[in-house]
Amino acid sequence: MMKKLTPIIEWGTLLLTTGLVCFFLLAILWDLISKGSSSLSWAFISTSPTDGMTKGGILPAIIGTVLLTLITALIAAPFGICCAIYLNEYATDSWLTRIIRASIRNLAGVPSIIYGLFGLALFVQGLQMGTSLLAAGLTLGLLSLPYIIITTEEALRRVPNSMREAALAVGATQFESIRDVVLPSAVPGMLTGLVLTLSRAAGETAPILFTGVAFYINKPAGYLNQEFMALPYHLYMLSTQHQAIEQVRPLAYGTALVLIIVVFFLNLSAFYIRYQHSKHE
Amino acid sequence: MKLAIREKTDQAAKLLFRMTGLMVIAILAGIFFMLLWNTIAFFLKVKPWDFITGTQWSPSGTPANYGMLPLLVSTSLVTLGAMCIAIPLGIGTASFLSDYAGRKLKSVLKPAIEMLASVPSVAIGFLGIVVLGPGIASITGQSNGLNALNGAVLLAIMSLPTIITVTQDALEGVPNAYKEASYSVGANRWQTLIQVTIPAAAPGILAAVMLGVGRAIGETMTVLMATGNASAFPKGFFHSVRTMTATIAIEMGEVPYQTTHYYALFAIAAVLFLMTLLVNIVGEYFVNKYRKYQAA
Amino acid sequence: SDAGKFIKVKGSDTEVKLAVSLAENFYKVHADFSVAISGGGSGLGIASLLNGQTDIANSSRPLNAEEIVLLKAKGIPIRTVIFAEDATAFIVHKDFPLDSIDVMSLAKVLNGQYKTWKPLTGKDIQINIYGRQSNSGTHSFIRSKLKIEFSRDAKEMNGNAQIVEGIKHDRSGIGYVGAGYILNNGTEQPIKVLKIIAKPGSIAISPLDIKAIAAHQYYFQRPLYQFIPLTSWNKVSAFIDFEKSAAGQKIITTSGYYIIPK
Amino acid sequence: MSKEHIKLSATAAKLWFGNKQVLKNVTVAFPQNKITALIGPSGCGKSTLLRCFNRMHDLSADVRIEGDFLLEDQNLYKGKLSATEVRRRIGMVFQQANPFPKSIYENINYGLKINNIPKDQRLGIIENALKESYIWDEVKDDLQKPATRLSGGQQQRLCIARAVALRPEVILMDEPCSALDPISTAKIEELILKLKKDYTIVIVTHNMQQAQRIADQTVFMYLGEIIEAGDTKQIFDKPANELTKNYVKGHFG
Amino acid sequence: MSKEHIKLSATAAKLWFGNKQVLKNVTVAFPQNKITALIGPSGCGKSTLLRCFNRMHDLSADVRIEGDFLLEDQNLYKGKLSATEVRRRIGMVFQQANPFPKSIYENINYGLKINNIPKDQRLGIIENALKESYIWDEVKDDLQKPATRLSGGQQQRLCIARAVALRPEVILMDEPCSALDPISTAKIEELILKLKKDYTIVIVTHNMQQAQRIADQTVFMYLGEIIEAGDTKQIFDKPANELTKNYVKGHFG
Ligand SMILES: Nc1ncnc2c1ncn2[C@@H]1O[C@H](COP(=O)(O)OP(=O)(O)OP(=O)(O)O)[C@@H](O)[C@H]1O
Ligand SMILES: Nc1ncnc2c1ncn2[C@@H]1O[C@H](COP(=O)(O)OP(=O)(O)OP(=O)(O)O)[C@@H](O)[C@H]1O
Ligand SMILES: [Mg+2]
Ligand SMILES: [Mg+2]
Ligand SMILES: O=P([O-])([O-])[O-]
Repeated sequence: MMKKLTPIIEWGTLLLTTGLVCFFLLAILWDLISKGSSSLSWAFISTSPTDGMTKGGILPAIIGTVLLTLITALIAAPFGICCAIYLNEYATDSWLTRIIRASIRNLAGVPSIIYGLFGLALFVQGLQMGTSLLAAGLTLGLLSLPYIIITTEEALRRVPNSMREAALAVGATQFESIRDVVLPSAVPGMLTGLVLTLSRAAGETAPILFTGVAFYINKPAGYLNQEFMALPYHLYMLSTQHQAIEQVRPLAYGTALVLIIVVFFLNLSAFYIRYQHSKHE
Repeated sequence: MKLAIREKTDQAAKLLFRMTGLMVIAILAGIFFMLLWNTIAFFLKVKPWDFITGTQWSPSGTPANYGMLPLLVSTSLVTLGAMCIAIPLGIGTASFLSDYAGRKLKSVLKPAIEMLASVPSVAIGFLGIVVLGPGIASITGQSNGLNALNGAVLLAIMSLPTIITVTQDALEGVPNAYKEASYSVGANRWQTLIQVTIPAAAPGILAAVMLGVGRAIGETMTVLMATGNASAFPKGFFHSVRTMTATIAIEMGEVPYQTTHYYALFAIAAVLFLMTLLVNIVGEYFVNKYRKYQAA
Repeated sequence: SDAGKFIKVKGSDTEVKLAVSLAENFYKVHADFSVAISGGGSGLGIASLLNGQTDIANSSRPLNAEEIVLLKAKGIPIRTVIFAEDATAFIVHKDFPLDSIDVMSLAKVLNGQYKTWKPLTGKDIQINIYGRQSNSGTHSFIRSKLKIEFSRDAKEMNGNAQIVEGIKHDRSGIGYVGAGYILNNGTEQPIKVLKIIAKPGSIAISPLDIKAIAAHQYYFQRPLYQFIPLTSWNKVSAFIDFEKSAAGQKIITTSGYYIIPK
Repeated sequence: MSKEHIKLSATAAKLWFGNKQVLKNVTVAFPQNKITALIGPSGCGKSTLLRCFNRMHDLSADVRIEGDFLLEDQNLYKGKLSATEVRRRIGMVFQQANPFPKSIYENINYGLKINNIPKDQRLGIIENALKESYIWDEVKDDLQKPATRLSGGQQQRLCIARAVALRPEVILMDEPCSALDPISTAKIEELILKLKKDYTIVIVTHNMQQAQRIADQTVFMYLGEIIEAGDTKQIFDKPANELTKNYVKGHFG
Repeated sequence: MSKEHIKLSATAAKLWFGNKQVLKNVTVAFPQNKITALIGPSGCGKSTLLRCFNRMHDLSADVRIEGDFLLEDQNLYKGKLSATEVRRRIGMVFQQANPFPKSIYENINYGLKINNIPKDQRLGIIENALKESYIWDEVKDDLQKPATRLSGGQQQRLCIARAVALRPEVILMDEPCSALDPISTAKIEELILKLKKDYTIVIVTHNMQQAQRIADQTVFMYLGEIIEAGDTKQIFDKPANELTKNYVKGHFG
């Protein structure tokens, strides 16, 4: 009797744990989609909030998040790629590079709220940018940096050494071999890492809390030196700070759904790049 | 001389790349010194001992109290709860993925876990408010479900993907020889998993747990939204708590710069920083140890 | 170019709803101005003022002595505008047995002297206080008005809305919010607003009683301030003018706040 | 092949890894209380065949097996025997000694525990297995020592003890001495010869001398097929097949 | 060694990877317009030596090089020559063909572009290089085809064309045929023989027949030292050194 039961218990346990994990994902998606999709409409994503943010759309928040993510990419991508190039192409195994690598891993583990503080101290106060799109974008850029370095280095590492040697052997300088041969081969991998990192950055809230995000703004488009609305913060605000929380639930659900669609879309495009690339190999 | 220019460019590029490498150190050092500087400024006004052992956090009370113990305990409580949920689930799922699931199932489950990892923390916090909180409230008969338990469940969901991925790597890294030895004395898959594979992968699993803990300690938005944020000394899972991260998030916007309260928040951040640093270093130690062991 | 027409408004959660409505309508007449609004509490607004991160600091309380000193020290001259009047309402669950409460009892409830409702309603159930976080203007207003320290067990909610939400479901809860949060697009929230008895023997007055408010009879009524750094005055004057215009005044009253005729 | 009682056998066995056929119609029989050596060049399928007998392939996803494998008259795959029972009755010793990263004691105890041997009997069985495997004298003073600290030869004897402790009917050995020095090898050969009294033994080896020293019967495999099987002496002295001859003379492999 | 004009040479060259000395006092000379074969057992340092001549070790961190390497009379390391210039003048073909993942045209064009060859001359040079490398007929119809789609032998010839296009003075080849089938190998050998009119060629090979077929001079290395160098015929027929003899007769390596 016991003998027959045990395998069921064993499988049951593992299936249960795995099932629960899947259930979490499905529950999240189901709840957001079932309750959010009714709020979703063209008007919702193409108009500004109205009536004290109890009606209307989320256009300024969408624009804010897009601009913010763009700034993040513009800051973190070149910087991160250069650093990854240094580590993978130039650095020797010295104490200095070991410190750099350790720093990167530790930066990746620093809580995002601490990046927020750093952004506040450095950009908002130190560099006198005030609470602004630029300050928040720079902060998110710093946060994304370690991930971009790690993924880019991984992509560079996969370029075979024979490619570098081929370039050098026809008289290219090391920089030329990196620029003309190594980087082009590494692009798909780098792009995957970049997009995944940006999808993470797009969903971050803590680092922008005190560096520039605003509750409400009466104009959709933003400027670098001005405050902005952002999807994740808008969701936070609608669900905790708004004067009519119950009444704006549908808006909150709609915002959450849009946010998650943006993030998943970025993720899917990363999977797609990865898949396309693996097919070619 | 074109060649000379090309070689100059090469040198300049090398210098630039190297600079960016150094900048990374500068950033970490910058964060560290920013925290240190402000923490020192804080300790000039409040005794470190009072800060660490004080049981009251009321910066705008009269007199102001800067005791971070309740925050520390809250963070620990929520993290502990999260790990109690996430560790068994994570190890179970990772075991299923590495030893039980077929290739097809795996190719569905892996992206699903990556998807779960990418759900933004506000979205999770939001569901904590609208779904889990009311759920907990109605089950336990409380007025609202914004408490430590809610936060713990949500943090568990957030740290699960990390724990699953790293644990799975560890389990799959266990040499086949161990498993075969176990099977050859008549053990079945389950016995092998529990008694041989998991113990052999222990360092890797520990690393996974550490990374999960790091994630949970540092998470802000979810706990800010879901735990009710009462700064009183936490009494249990069914009470509202206020973690270190939530405290910073709530109060940083509303303090005048360069005041004691402002410095106090940096001091909390410094403690948070050290905690995550420690957890990451421990995690990394085990990851490395496990790598060595894998190579052997 | 347009940076000159960019206004940051931060502060009082009590006023944020009003400020958003004002900004929204202001945009209809001044499309060239962009107004960014954040709530968070009066303390946040005043802190932002001190930090140079806002053009208008909304506050539901006056500046305290320390803040005045700090403003002086930092060399930030300001102008103060009182643009509306608020009545702080005490709210309870809609099935709560009492309709009114006197100030003395209220103080004992809020400072934790009464742990249960027994002295007031006869029911031995624990009192749950839904308060605001410490930087809230309302929080400090109630504290100074009642001359108490709040009970340690008071929940510190981040906004008025959260208090309303909490009270809706909590039969033994009591909380305080700005009058603007009672009315919601004309529909009344499913909660009960307690009438306040200022002195033993005097009549109970509701914070929704416009006439009583106009006569300064409600115990917890207060002006709503806007502090503006002098350097921003030119930039924001158009917005202030709009608040004072007929359209602005109408928005204020329809939002549930009061205008005190000078 | 001789007329002995056949303990273990395979009939028309075929095995594919994905699309690659590795065993092609293998029919082979192992007589009771005899040592059979399985020889053949690298990659010919010796290990693959051996692993069929204790169902080690069950765990790999894309393996397909056809044919019949019998222990006495019970079908190892198609009958009522479960995989764990098959593995208990048919023990295995691997090329690389693979003790668990636990104590010497626990290494043997594990199998006993798994197979529900009562606690009070275990110590005796462990001691006995260690003695049978000629390692008792070297380890008796510290059974709690981690098995990984033993020398390669000791580890391999421990693995044999682990197999022996369960009193299997057959012991399969996949190049058990290939990683060992001559002295350890000699000890293990001595042990194998002693074990044959109680067990049926199949041993894969690359060492022709070893096969001749210990095996009663030798089976020569080539490219997934059994080319020739018979008395060891006959296989080495008068191989019938040209391939066998070339192989045992050391011309390839 | 013969009296020819010496194009490339190393004197008292030593090389360490970290603490491990891989080249021990190597002195060797390669005469102009001759093919020199470099032979020796695996791991003796042939590739390492070859790579010294076009400064491929520059990129590795813990490599230390001593001694003098001369192209004509210019020192490759210590003089005014930059690494880039050295590599342009001393071309290299690797064991595994390593075309860029670009079109056939771009593979050759890249080196020309980098080295500032005017655009209008490039097409001619490319065609010429492809013809010189006996691959023109096979690719002339589609120069835009990705080089990775060529066969292994074609790729290797493309790599030779890529080196040749820059008109280097020396071409170093590290086992250029080891990954190729006999037909491709024959084509490349034919090509090498033809190239020697214009270039000085050093080729590492494991194939004794190949060395005898194409090399004018042969150098035998063993454990990081040059054991013997001389006319190919002499090295293979009457080696002076016992080690050389054993090696060329196929007794080890
Ligand atoms: N898991 C596997 N998947 C695919 N092919 C495999 C797998 N295991 C073994 N093979 C292939 O099956 C063939 C037989 O392998 P096997 O290990 O049985 O050879 P062997 O005779 O034991 O060789 P050796 O003497 O080297 O141990 C080999 O060609 C091998 O590459
Ligand atoms: N990057 C390196 N770091 C450390 N040791 C190295 C490195 N590259 C080569 N070696 C060692 O240097 C020695 C010579 O290597 P090299 O590649 O020159 O040999 P080879 O003669 O070309 O051998 P083969 O014929 O196998 O190509 C070898 O022992 C090798 O292990
Ligand atoms: Mg084998
Ligand atoms: Mg070589
Ligand atoms: O949000 P407050 O108005 O209470 O400061």
